Amino acid sequence: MAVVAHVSPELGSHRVRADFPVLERTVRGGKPLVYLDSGATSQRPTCVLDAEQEFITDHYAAVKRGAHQLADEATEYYEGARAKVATFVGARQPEEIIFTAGATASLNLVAYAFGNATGATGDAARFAGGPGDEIVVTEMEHHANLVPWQELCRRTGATLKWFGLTDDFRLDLSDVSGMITPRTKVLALTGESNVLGTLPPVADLTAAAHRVGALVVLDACQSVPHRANDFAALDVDFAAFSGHKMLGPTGIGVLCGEYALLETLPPFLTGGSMIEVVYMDHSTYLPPPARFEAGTPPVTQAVALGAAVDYLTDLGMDHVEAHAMELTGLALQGLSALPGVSILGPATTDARGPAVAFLVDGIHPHDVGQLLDDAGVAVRVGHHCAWPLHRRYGVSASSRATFGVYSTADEVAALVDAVAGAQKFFAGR
Amino acid sequence: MAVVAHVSPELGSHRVRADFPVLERTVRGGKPLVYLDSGATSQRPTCVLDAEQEFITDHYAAVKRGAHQLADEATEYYEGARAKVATFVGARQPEEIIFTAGATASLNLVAYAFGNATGATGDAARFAGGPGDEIVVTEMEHHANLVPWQELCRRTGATLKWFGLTDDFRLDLSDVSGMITPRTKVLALTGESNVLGTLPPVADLTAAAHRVGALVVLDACQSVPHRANDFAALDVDFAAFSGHKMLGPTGIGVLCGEYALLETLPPFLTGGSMIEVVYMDHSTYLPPPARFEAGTPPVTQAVALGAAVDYLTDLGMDHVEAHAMELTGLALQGLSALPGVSILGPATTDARGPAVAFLVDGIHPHDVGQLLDDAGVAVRVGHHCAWPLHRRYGVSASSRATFGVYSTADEVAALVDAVAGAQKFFAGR
Amino acid sequence: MRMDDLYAEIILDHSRAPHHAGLREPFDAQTHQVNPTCGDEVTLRLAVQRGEDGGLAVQDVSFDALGCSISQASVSVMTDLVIGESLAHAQKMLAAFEAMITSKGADPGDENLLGDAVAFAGVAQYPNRVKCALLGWKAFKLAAAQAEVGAT
Amino acid sequence: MRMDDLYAEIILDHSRAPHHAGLREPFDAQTHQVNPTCGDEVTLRLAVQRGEDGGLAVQDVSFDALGCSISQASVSVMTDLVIGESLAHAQKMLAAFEAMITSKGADPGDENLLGDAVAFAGVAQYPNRVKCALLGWKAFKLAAAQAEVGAT
Ligand SMILES: Cc1ncc(COP(=O)(O)O)c(C=O)c1O
Ligand SMILES: Cc1ncc(COP(=O)(O)O)c(C=O)c1O
Repeated sequence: MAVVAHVSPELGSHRVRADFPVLERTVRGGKPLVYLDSGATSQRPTCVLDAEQEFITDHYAAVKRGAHQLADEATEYYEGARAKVATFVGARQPEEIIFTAGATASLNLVAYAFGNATGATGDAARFAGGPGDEIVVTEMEHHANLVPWQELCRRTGATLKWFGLTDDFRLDLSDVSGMITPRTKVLALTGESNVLGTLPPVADLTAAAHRVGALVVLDACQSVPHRANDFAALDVDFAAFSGHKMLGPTGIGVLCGEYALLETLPPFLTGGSMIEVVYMDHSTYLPPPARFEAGTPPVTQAVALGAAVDYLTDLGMDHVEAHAMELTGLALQGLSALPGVSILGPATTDARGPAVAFLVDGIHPHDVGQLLDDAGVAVRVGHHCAWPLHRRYGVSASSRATFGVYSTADEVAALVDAVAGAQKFFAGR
Repeated sequence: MAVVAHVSPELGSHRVRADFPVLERTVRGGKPLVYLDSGATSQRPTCVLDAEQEFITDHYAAVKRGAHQLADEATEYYEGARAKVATFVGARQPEEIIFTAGATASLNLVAYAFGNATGATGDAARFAGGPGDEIVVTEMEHHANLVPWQELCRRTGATLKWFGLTDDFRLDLSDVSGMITPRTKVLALTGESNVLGTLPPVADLTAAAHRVGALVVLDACQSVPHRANDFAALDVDFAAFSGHKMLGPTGIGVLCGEYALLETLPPFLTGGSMIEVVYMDHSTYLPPPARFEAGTPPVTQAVALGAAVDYLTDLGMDHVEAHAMELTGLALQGLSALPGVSILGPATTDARGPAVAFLVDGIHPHDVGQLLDDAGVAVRVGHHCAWPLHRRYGVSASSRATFGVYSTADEVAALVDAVAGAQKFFAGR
Repeated sequence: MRMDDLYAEIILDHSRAPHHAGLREPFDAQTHQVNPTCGDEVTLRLAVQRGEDGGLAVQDVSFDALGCSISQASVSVMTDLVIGESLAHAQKMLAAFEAMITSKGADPGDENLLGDAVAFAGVAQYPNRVKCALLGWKAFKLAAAQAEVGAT
Repeated sequence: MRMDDLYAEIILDHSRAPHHAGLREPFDAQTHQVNPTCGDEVTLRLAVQRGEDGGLAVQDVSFDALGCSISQASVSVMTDLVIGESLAHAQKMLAAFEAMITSKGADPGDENLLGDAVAFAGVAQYPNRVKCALLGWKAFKLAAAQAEVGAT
């Protein structure tokens, strides 16, 4: 395989890789691990583990409600993490950051809270939808940004509509004004397809949605880990993402919401720490972000996520993006050079992120994945939680390689070699 | 202070304390930390941190959906944790254990899933409630087991009723048959008050509820960390608890549900990994536990929780309980011996768990907590997320000491001394 | 090489030219199974007849499947095994196959009972392929249950 | 001793015998504030009058409060400070108090402006007491806003 190119010297370098101990592992009888599944979940650098561990062994206690020094310290760490995340994604103020259990929980929060506005009077009424109202999604959504809206429609009687996809793996924008209309209450779309890599024109569609008074919910799961984000500038109303895809821990996600909207949005999960006053027969609720953080939050995970944000910031998000896109270019080039291999997604790095899904003629993706795994190359196979997208392109599954800050050009070459090897294996028997 | 008693030799011993590095800390200018806030959140032993760290640095990947060795390993760890927790609480099978973000999330899961049964036909209809139906709670509930039911009633039109409390800090059971009637759909109650320590007669009330066809939801947050549990024998339909109160991490909780019920319960959070088939306009859902674990679950937290369960099992839950109750006895005795100090809860260890809330005549609990903190003694002050309970007893707040496996009789003595010191401080100035 | 074991020749042969593929008439039960993680599906038809001993026997099985080589080959091999057998014996094979495939390698499979299906023993080493190998067998299990109910 | 600073004599005195406690007539605005973590509450009444310069002035403040010594003393000291002052000046004191108390100790408070209220500077070291010290001041802030609206 002739895959040669310049990759930012720092990322993917030995120095960066040394921060991720799991990369030293071998699999399947001594093969070096080639981890190309970072789009599903990323590995965690030692500094993130250390930050969490230090916090736990030195400052851990219940946040927000203690009357002792440890509780004060824990609260300060927790709120410090909120501020770090806010800066990282361009929130207008830390209070726009709500810590949740993950992106799926964040998106469900929005959908359920909108549903809880049903019958509301006053400011919350703008979130309510019912028969005659429309929620618009796209055919490239991850199930996490599709099924909650299906369920909201089922509960409220609103109608679900969606932007289709074109044969060249883009959103079909031929009838934007027919899709986003005065009946539109919500536009929920991904910032970057986790299969195709496609970047939809979020800013334009947000502007179109705002012109008709609709709210915009961005699934930023795939875009936050790879590039600098400025949600305030993008003007989306809500954005959701997960810690575990951005070098942080599982068990934590974020919902970033415009504060003025959060202020009037009804609560979703209820319980401790989100209430103002509780009587047996009714309760009142705190302002955001507390209103949306019922119960004990993912405290130590927030601290770890803060450390992940620091790490990414130190690397520089422009470098992170450049590195991911260089590897993407190499993978697109290397894979499509193999006869019988086709890319499920745009063939160039234009308006595209670093998810490279592909199909191998005559070999089911699961079998491709198996052979790759045997060669030490870890990719994901299946529908990647985007089943309608796969159906649209007439397949039930694909194989997908995704990259992290620790991924290298050599690993891309190993991927391409392994795919060629899989072809040879099945052809030869 | 004459506080002398026999405490199980192992628990609270130097050997156990050495497992919790934070206990070596000093606070407020060099005072040894006396951490008596384990009922809010417990500290984590090194083995739990290590188990999580080892998993992350050696086996971490996306669970349930990978086609590579690391993903297989991660899935095995994750499902192994499920099996450990199932055994620990006496679930009938591992599939009765659903990992959530915390107890609050678990209780909201049940309340929202019940709400999602509205209008259902078939087996799910039994979860639906509306006008004329009743949900019964108690006046001693934590907000997490009260507000979600208030909200469910608001959404469905069902009526909320509650068992009151007696002057001697017990559930008022003078009219059980008037409270639990054929109109009762749900009985939601705590296994142990996080303020009073009171243990309600869960088995009896469960039997009464089942006789009228009602479902029983147990808030087991406070009982799981301190004693052996057998939910199957107790016959409750659902039980919720949190990892962070049982030596495990934040960011994870459990809902344990009877499998036959879980099988017909509608989903709550929707998204990836809980679907069977997804089309743009509708989806179908997997059987439990997958149906209730949308998105990337708290994978590493589950592994850590499994390690916490191992640690507690090694200590022996009978020892854990005996230790906690010995300290509780010492605290009750020591505190109530102080003139002007009264216990908010039963004065003896009879039918009681290890939460010791108290009031000091003439000194607001916040001021008590402040003086204790200054002496290095960390307790919680406020309403402890049980505001109606406090209102019932004519106070807005209390101070509360709670114990962990690492707590010692000396620490209880330090608490009593510090309370006496606070009285002296305010009396003398 | 491990892959040679997993993808034994007999498995590749069946996956390339599955036996009894294509849905056929008549049938007494039809089931549909999907593998939700990878989107593989199988539709399976079962025709039964009353045997000499009064019990039900498998007269015919046909299927339409979309999926990886393991799932395709597995359902194909199964049809060869169960057609012509009593339903009771087919269910015994089913249980033995499931035990083998979920044994993580501990159970190599009883060749007398499972015949060619022991070629799938290697799948047990790959937890995420277990569902692939079981897909068709689960469809058959459900169809058999339906047919039993229908015949009474 | 740190506690002697936090609970300065003036704070204890005010908490034991708060000035202007007990709700009084007449009033132009009434507000209610709670501290959701500890259940402390204050109900506060404000009476204003038009001053010589045409601006509003604080004619009277009275309150009913339930809470810890810090919150009781704080609202009491505040009433002493603001009664008789122009609303504009009272709001300036309010801002200065809030700045001091949330400064984590960096801002000792301007004694010329805040008088006895600088005794609360020590609270800034205890983040969880900040809300206690601010409770009454927040109630006043809201009441002042109401009175301003009512007066126009
Ligand atoms: C685009 C997209 N949206 C949503 C999700 C769901 O994130 P999580 O599983 O962390 O909740 C993912 C990740 O699987 C994703 O890639
Ligand atoms: C009795 C009880 N129920 C529910 C909860 C809520 O648990 P969490 O905050 O972990 O969701 C707690 C802990 O605060 C509790 O003590």
